[in-house]
Amino acid sequence: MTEATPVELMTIAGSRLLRDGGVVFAGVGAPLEASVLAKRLHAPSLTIVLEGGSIGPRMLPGRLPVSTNEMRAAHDAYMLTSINDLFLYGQRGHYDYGFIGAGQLDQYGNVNTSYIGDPDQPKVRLPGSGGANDIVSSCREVMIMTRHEPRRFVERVDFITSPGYLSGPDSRQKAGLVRNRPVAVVTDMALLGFDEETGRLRLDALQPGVTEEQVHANTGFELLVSDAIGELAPPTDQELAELRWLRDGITSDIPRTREVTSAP
Amino acid sequence: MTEATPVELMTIAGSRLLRDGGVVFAGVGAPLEASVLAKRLHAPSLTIVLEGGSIGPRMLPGRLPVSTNEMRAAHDAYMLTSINDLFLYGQRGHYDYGFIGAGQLDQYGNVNTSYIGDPDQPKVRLPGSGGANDIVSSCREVMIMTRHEPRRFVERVDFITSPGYLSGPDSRQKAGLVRNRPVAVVTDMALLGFDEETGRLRLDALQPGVTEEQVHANTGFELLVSDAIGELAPPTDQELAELRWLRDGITSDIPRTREVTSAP
Amino acid sequence: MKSAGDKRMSLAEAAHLVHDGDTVVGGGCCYSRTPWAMMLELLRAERRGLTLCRNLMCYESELFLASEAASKLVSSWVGIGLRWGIPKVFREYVERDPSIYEEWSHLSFGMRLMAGSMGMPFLPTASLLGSDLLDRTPAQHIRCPFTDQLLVAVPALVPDVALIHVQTADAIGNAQIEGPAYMDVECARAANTVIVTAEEIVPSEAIVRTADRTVIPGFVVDAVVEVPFGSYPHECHGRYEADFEHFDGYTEMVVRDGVAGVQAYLEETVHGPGSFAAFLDTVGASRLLERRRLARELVAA
Amino acid sequence: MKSAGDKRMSLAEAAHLVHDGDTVVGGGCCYSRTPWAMMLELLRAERRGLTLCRNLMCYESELFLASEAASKLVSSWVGIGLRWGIPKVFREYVERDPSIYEEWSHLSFGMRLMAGSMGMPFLPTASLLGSDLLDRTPAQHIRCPFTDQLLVAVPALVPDVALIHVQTADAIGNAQIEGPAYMDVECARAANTVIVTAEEIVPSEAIVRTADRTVIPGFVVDAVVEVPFGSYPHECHGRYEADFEHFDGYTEMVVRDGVAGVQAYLEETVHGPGSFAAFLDTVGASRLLERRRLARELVAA
Repeated sequence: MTEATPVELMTIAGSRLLRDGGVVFAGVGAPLEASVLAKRLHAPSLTIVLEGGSIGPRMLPGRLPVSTNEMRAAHDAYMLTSINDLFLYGQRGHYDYGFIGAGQLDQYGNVNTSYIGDPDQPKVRLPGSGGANDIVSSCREVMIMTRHEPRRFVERVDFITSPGYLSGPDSRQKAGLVRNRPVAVVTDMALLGFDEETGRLRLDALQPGVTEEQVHANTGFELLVSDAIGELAPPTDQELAELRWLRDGITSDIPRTREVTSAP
Repeated sequence: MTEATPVELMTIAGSRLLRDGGVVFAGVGAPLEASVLAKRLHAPSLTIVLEGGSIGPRMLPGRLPVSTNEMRAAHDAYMLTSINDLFLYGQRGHYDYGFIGAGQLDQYGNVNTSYIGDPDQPKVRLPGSGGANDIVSSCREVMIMTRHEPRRFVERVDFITSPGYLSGPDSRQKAGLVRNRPVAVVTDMALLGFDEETGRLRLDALQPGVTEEQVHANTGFELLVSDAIGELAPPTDQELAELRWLRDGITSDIPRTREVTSAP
Repeated sequence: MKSAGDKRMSLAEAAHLVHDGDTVVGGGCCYSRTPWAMMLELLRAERRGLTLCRNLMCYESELFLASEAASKLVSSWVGIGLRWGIPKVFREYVERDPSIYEEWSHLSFGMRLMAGSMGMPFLPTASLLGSDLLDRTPAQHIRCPFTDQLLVAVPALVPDVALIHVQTADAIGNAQIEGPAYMDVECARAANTVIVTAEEIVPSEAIVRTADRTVIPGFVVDAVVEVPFGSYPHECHGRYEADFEHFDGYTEMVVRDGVAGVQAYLEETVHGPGSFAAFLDTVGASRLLERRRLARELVAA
Repeated sequence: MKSAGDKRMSLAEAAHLVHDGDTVVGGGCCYSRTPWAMMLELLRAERRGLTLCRNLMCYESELFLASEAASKLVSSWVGIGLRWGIPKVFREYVERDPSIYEEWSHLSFGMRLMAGSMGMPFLPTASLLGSDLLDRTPAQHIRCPFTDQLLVAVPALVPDVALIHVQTADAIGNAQIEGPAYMDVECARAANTVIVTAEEIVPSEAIVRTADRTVIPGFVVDAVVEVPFGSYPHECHGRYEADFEHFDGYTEMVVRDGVAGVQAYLEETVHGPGSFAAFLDTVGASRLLERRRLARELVAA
């Protein structure tokens, strides 16, 4: 088994955060891969929901979706519904986890996927919110997954597409975001949590082989630090094999766990 | 062919008001029968919609629905949807006609199907609005069908379940009812219209053999009178035979027109 | 977080999810796809002080009032159907004390459930404007912040429990409806607890093969009960027609004996038989099968 | 009152229902069930000054901008998919003048269409709260009249025209969708004019037999056009997968040549062939049939 890539480290760490029996609204890419991996390994009754209206899909290994709205994302779903319905289940409070990516994020977990630079004279136009703003406004526990790079982890985002703690818990409350909260940022270098008093990001655990200094060097703001920084367990061979099989559809030597369905 | 009963007279007169190609939201009973009759005779492309979510049904003769929500009301429909959706097409402005019955109505076309007497100490509890209030609030042209009896045609209804002109066009406008209007009341004695300046009911035409005096005697308020009162044409043998066949499912000697479908 | 596993149980077990004083909404419409078996089970379990809500109510209205299971009803219309008129005992109760009945229009009632199902505390509508219904409900005037149009805001209805009867569901609660959906989806999405009874429980594989027909996802459901003929004597689209003769018999009893007639009916269909299956036995197989035949004439397979 | 009769026509005829300056909404989502054939027809007909709206946009965004067919876009996300990123020419246009792009979140965009489809001038949502999106759209804060909860009101979107591609419709416009419905139903209900393209036009009898699968009623529809492979090179659920190699080719042209690449693509797929059918001929039958095979692997019949 070749060593885990940074994206694989991040994806596997993310998958471990999802408890069995929950409902996760996952964005395309690493969050979706983490969710599918969790479902195949330790969380067989996890329900994955995807933006395009897909509830409870099971992915065909080697044919992971390129967008969350296409047929690949609907494969073996329990329910295929409308986009509004899918989001409104979230607004009603039915989703335990919201799992998104981030173009740029700041110390309060605010995410920018709209404009780099001044929005009136932007340097770069990004793809936009899609469902991310809705996910962070509604899913009970919001988790963000992104590569750990200084250009992504900035003091203050240029544009708040998807609010985290804004400028602290009070400001989030005042803005009307009273029913849920951001809980974690998973990267290829670390697992970050939120300090509940300040709403600021805090280093909770390191990816295997990563130092605290490396994390700070790659973070463009002053990152709080947990009293007891943990170390994330390295990916198991099973996790890696399963993830690669999902992505590439090519079997490895490691025996794969078969998916357990919760239904009769 | 035996003579038309009062209800048959009313139903046939009502059916003639529906133009081909329109969409009619019909209440159960005479309004529904009038709509089905129109569709079988002069308005083959009339689309009937019913409260329970049925769009474009064709009734099975002899098995007309007893409520507008049941299987009989869904027979050969183009679309079976939810109740909210069905009403919201109306709120969006897609229904040309709303056709309802009335327990009690007054000179402004306000309908009461809730309480006879003081609503806080009622003499009689009636079934309620059902969809009637929504129909009169949304369908472009509202038509009401009811037997012509003094106890039904009262000076002022005890309770406005479904507003007509309230106390005149201004009051209707002021109440926010700006997108549609009541246009006709069809009874077993007459066809009534609305005076556009006062919003009051006006005698426009008499059923065959009925006198103006008889209408006034059966109306509990001062009914305006058209400059030129017309006389409704008597039911044709075809109309009567078709209506009875629909109701009873028993064929008569008169050849029936086969329903023309507008679709290939 | 609701269970994501097998939620199959009996009617009696499901009745434990409903507590005295709860606000309970029933699916279906009038005498169509009514969660009749589950409603009778609540009467058998002698729940008390419920607020029973349903878009159009049939004679369950007076079964719940006369047995004291419900102390309040919320609806837009109460009747049995053209042929039988308004339930007599319901009328008597409301004429005695109108405050036990909260009256809406069909759409405004529906918008209350839709608000609940959207996680919103209110929704706007153009219904109720100018009517006396507006004054007798918590609904309020509201103006559009963009156009200043005068509208009505209705408050969300978030029932404690929704009772839903469907044609098919799997063991984890994914449910499919044939024919009109009525307000069942809004009920299931708005309520905090959802009990689904189904004509048939099917393997999840069957649900997956027809996933675009699933209208209630398992994650909102708390209980799944297989109850064939679970709407009888009411109808279930495509499966069986309503038993109009049963309605005739019921109406006769109640017109003759009032509340005592309702009690006698409950003795005959609920307490006497002791279970819904035993009640169906008193009806007899041939009578049930005739209802299936009549349904097939109306709904092509 | 719309026609209740036969609405079948050609793509070119349907294009006459769209006028310069109209607000046009497209159904589907990103590269799924896109009304691609009809969109290309609008480009062929050289419509100008459109406002093009779609919940998630694919590279039609830059086809419409670069050809000057659209002067404004409204969406929540613009991209082709993970593998190809954000359309380069779209980016250049917006970076030059951000006012040509109005940005919403996915749900708030959806609630605008839902408001339109309900005949309401606004709807409330809990999305956009606290975000900078709120300041750059006409959305406003609103408080619930019952609970005082702070929410966002979004204004209705009532497009002049909706373009919808479905699997099946009848000649009068009753339409059925397989797989996720995306926002197509809201689009069709909100818009003043509705153009439906369908993989197959089926007899009304087939619609009647499966009436609970009909999601767009004929009375909202103005035109029905039969267009097999009408979403190609995008996908149509259950019928054909997207042509990712086609996307590769397109992206290569545009990354290399910018606006000129877009023009070249339009020449190749729109103006050169002269009709959608002729464009499909340039693709070739075997390539199309391979897309069908790939779809069957994903969606069991």
